[in-house]
Amino acid sequence: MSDHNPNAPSHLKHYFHDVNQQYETSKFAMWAFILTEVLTFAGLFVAYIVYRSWYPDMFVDAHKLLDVNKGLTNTIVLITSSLTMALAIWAIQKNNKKLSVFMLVATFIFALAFLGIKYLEYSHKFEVGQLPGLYYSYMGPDAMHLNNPHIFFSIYFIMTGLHGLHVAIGMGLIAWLIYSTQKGNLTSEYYTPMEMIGIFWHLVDLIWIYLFPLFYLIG
Amino acid sequence: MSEHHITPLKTYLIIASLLLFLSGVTVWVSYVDLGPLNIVVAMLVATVKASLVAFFFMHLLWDDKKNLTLFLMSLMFFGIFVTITLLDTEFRGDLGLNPEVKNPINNRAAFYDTLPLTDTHGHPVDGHSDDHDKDKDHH
Amino acid sequence: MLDRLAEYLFPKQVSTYASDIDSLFFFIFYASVVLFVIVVFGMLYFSIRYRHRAGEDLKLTSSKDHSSLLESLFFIIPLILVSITFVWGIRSYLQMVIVPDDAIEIKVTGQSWFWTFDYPDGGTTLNELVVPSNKPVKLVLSSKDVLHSFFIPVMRSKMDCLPNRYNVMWFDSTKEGVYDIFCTEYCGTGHSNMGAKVIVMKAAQYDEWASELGSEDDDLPLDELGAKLYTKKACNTCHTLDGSALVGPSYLQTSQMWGQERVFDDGSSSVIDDNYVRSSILEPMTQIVAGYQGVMPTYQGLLSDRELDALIAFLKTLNEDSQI
Amino acid sequence: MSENKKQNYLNHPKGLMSWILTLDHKRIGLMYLVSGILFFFLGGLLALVMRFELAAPGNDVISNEVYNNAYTLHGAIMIFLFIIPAIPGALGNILLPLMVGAKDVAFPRLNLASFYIYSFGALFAMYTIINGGVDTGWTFYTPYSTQSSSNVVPMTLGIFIIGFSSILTGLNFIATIHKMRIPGLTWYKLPLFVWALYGTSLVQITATPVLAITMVLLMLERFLGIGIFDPALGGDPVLYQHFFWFYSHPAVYIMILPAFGIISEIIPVHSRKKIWGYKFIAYSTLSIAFIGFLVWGHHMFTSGQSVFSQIVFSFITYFVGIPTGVKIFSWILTMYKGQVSFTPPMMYALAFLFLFTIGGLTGIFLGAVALDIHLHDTYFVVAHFHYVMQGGTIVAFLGGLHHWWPKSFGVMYNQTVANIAALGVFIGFNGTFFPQFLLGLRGMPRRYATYDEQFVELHSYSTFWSGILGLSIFLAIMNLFWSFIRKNKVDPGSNPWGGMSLEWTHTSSPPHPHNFEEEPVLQHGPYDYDKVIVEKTYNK
Repeated sequence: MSDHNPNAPSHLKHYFHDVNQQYETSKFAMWAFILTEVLTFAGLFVAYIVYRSWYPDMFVDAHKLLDVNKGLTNTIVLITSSLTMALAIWAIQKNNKKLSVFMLVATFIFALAFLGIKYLEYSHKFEVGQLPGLYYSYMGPDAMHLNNPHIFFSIYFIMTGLHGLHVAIGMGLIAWLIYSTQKGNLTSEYYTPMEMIGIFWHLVDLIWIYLFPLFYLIG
Repeated sequence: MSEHHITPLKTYLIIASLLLFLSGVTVWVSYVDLGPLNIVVAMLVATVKASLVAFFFMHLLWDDKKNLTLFLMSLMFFGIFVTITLLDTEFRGDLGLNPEVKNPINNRAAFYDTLPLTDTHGHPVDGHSDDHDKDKDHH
Repeated sequence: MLDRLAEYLFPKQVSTYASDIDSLFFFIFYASVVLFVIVVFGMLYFSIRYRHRAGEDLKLTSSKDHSSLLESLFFIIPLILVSITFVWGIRSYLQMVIVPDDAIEIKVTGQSWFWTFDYPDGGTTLNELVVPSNKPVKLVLSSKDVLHSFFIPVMRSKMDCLPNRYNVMWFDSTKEGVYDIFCTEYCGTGHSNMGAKVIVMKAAQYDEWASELGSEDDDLPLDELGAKLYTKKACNTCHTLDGSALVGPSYLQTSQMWGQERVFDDGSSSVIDDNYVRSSILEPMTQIVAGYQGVMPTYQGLLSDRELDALIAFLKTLNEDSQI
Repeated sequence: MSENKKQNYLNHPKGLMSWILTLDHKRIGLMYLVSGILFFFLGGLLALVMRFELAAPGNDVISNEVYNNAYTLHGAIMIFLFIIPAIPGALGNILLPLMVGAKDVAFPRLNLASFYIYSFGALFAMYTIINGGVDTGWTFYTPYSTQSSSNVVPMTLGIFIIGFSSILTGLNFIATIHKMRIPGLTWYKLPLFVWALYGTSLVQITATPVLAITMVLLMLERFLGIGIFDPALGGDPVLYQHFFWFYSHPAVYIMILPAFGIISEIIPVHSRKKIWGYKFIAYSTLSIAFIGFLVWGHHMFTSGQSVFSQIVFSFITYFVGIPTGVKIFSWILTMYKGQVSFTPPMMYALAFLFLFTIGGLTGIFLGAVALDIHLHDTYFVVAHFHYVMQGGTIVAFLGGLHHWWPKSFGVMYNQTVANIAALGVFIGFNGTFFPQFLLGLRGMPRRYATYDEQFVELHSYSTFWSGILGLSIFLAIMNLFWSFIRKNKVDPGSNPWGGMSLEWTHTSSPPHPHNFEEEPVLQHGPYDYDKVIVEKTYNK
């Protein structure tokens, strides 16, 4: 391109005028992506709301089979990881590479802890047969009177499973961020990827903020 | 890119502590019986938390308002989806017409009829000694 | 003129609300024709009147690009038309959902691929709905397997049959006769063969028919009863008598192979005899003839012992020359 | 001759890899175009097989099973592999950056990724065909789709994957339209095709995620029996229909809005006249996109949903009609006091106005609940949506192809043959689908492989004309293709119709690899035929 400015920073793509246009475009697209994420979960929330209104008693009783303590721990873990993620961006804005990497590693570890606790929860459910759909087999004294509890567990597993999948994807992205920040690819001049992945990570937190009361704290 | 807004550290820390505090509140409230209000309170608290995350952690407060618009749009379409679907699922057999259409014919899925009773660990117990098992649990 | 057009476009009007629905159709139809003529005339007139003639110079064209009057008309006129349509549509629809209290209640069950009708005084028919004229009939619909939809064109009415849930429709027929019923929700291989008939008869005749329901066949010889059941119980939807294969094997083929081995899709085989035929009617999914799909529903509970014997007797009588 | 050797995106850079890994939106658009048209032919072939079978009442050509597979694949291929990706993916990709004066879309890599995701999804669909097809209808209604032994899972997986491609394209376009316009190109100076793509993209990113999750739930229902959609397990088949139509009704607008955009370009250019009611057309695009989300229940008027929602859905449905009507009148008034040329694109645009008006008006019949109950799932519905989808979208797509063909590929087709083909499409189409309205009124249900004797006359008319329709479409496409083979090149500076938007005035035909040799400066709006005379520079 004849009009390409040789002084432009290396991260500026040739089809953008300036870095600010590129930054704003990425951010706008990221929010458009968040919109699609919200609507993906929307389908599941609709299923939840419809079935909860059809089976109010079953939902109240089936939720007692979930472990509130693990749920609360996970809430705290995820909120803290959101904070460390935000601080990683804050640190890179201040050009403090070391702190930024430290915060990213912390976020990664919290994410791992979240999945670990989730694993414990799931494995208990697998053991006792509180499984989705036709695999449901738990008929303990606290559940034998329930009307179609397999639907509750289907929705529980699909929603938390899809959320868990997002956590896992987020971990992969954060691992890549740790690598690029450590290598010095991201600086206070150009940290768009970290900001974008940050938004994604906060969305994961945001969805959990709703999942937690809806599954663990039904009145 | 020095022109980007940099949120002060203090703000982040205050927001995070607020979020943790509200998580505690929502668990505490769930043990207080407020009847149908429980779900309302839980959702209100969750929405306050979600707004804190969106406005401060996700920087929506300082961003281009187009981004906020996109986010609000997603909530609006979610609202449309829920509301209109509920217009059907909540109102079948309404107007007092044809009450037989309101509920399914068989409420419980057939596969439960063949499921053996279990104890709290998911191990099958003998169906005939059902009553004894219940007694044991009361001890 | 209008009547002849209606006769050409629609099937007969047999229910009380059919004429109202047809009038709604013609209201929208004429409004649409007017709008359509305006659109097409405007399009042709402008494009021809203002066409670019050969050799004509290119010129600056008019900058007229709006007219508040026209634009508000584009809003207001359609708005009025659709408002009328909406109110009319809903008013007629409410007629179709509010069932009169004195309606006779008949249960309709769809199953791949035939219809079962259970009458209030007991008795069941397959693929033949018999109703009295000038008396409201309420149908309570459901399905045994997948979605079906119960459509009677002459009544202008239709309703989906859902598994594990009831739906309701009703009609009050004004003319005696025999009319078509179609399944309009796709339900698999035999979807297009899932037709039935509705027979509207005078009330007195219906009462007589209803009281005889179920007892009329007692004195028929077995093979004649079987021939009757063959159509009445919808066997003909999937099995022919002339040797050609439909969804299932032809009865003629089974009859000709009597006493011989038949191979099934799992490789096993069995001799064709009374027991084989009986079990393949009652438990059709256990032995599936090689080359066919296992799609037949069970007739357990739908056929008495005598009726089963009748079908077997009928099947044995078949040969290449038999005409039904 | 030396002029023709100029660098353009088709000849520079060279080599297979430069195509496979291209980030150029025009090349990606071309790849979408080729694959889209191949799927169009495949879907069309299936349609002809069906029409052939329906020429006579019995099972004369194919069995019920084959017929059920044919109509399912016809629907799924036409919708998910051709119409939804083809217009935004092909014409949108080629034109959008040119129209807003950008060097490329906002995310070229993502753009290429969407194409490959689409191809990957298409592989699953092709696998479905090879492996024996799928027989549930493109709607996959439960519980039939959870019980059917055909390839429901590969097909739904394919649709799930193609959904991502659709989302990413929409995302890319929205970001491009918002952020990549050249200075001075304000919202009201955008060509209306860009507005249409904007509306389309909004629907794509909001509705498609729900389709994705619906397909996941359907697959899980088959694997695990989760009991959300399967009535035997406590689920509700009507809820499935809500989920499915929450996407699939707005999807109708993903299909028709770009067609509106194309028509809004063709008519002013070929009438050399400022478009009538620019703002009305632009806003009606957005309001149709929005209202489209509120009306899905009119696909469910006989499903047994509550009486309350029947009334609400019927009410809102009519509000789609009003902005659509505004558009049609605006297009017609655009020709008033213009200089109309009967070029092939204009012939398609006029055919569109005729056919789409019928398609739209018959929608009013279906919006009235009482009448819809009689017409639901009959051939009336089949005819209605073919008048909208084929008479509307595909006719507009063909018009758009003819309109931008010299721009995109630098070659000119035989215009006489193109006009004959357009006439053939118009007549063949009406001959095929008008009898189907009458069939539907008389109660002929859809998705029937065999039918009653009473319907035979109209069915055989329909079959006869479908042959003409098929041949005409084939002729139209081959005529375009032939110009490519014959290298019937146009002058690089050519502006054969006298268009005024940036793609005509500021770049060569075919365009430069980076779109514009120098950054374009906006001189006038896209429809200012009252201020500037743009010469037609193509003479042949």
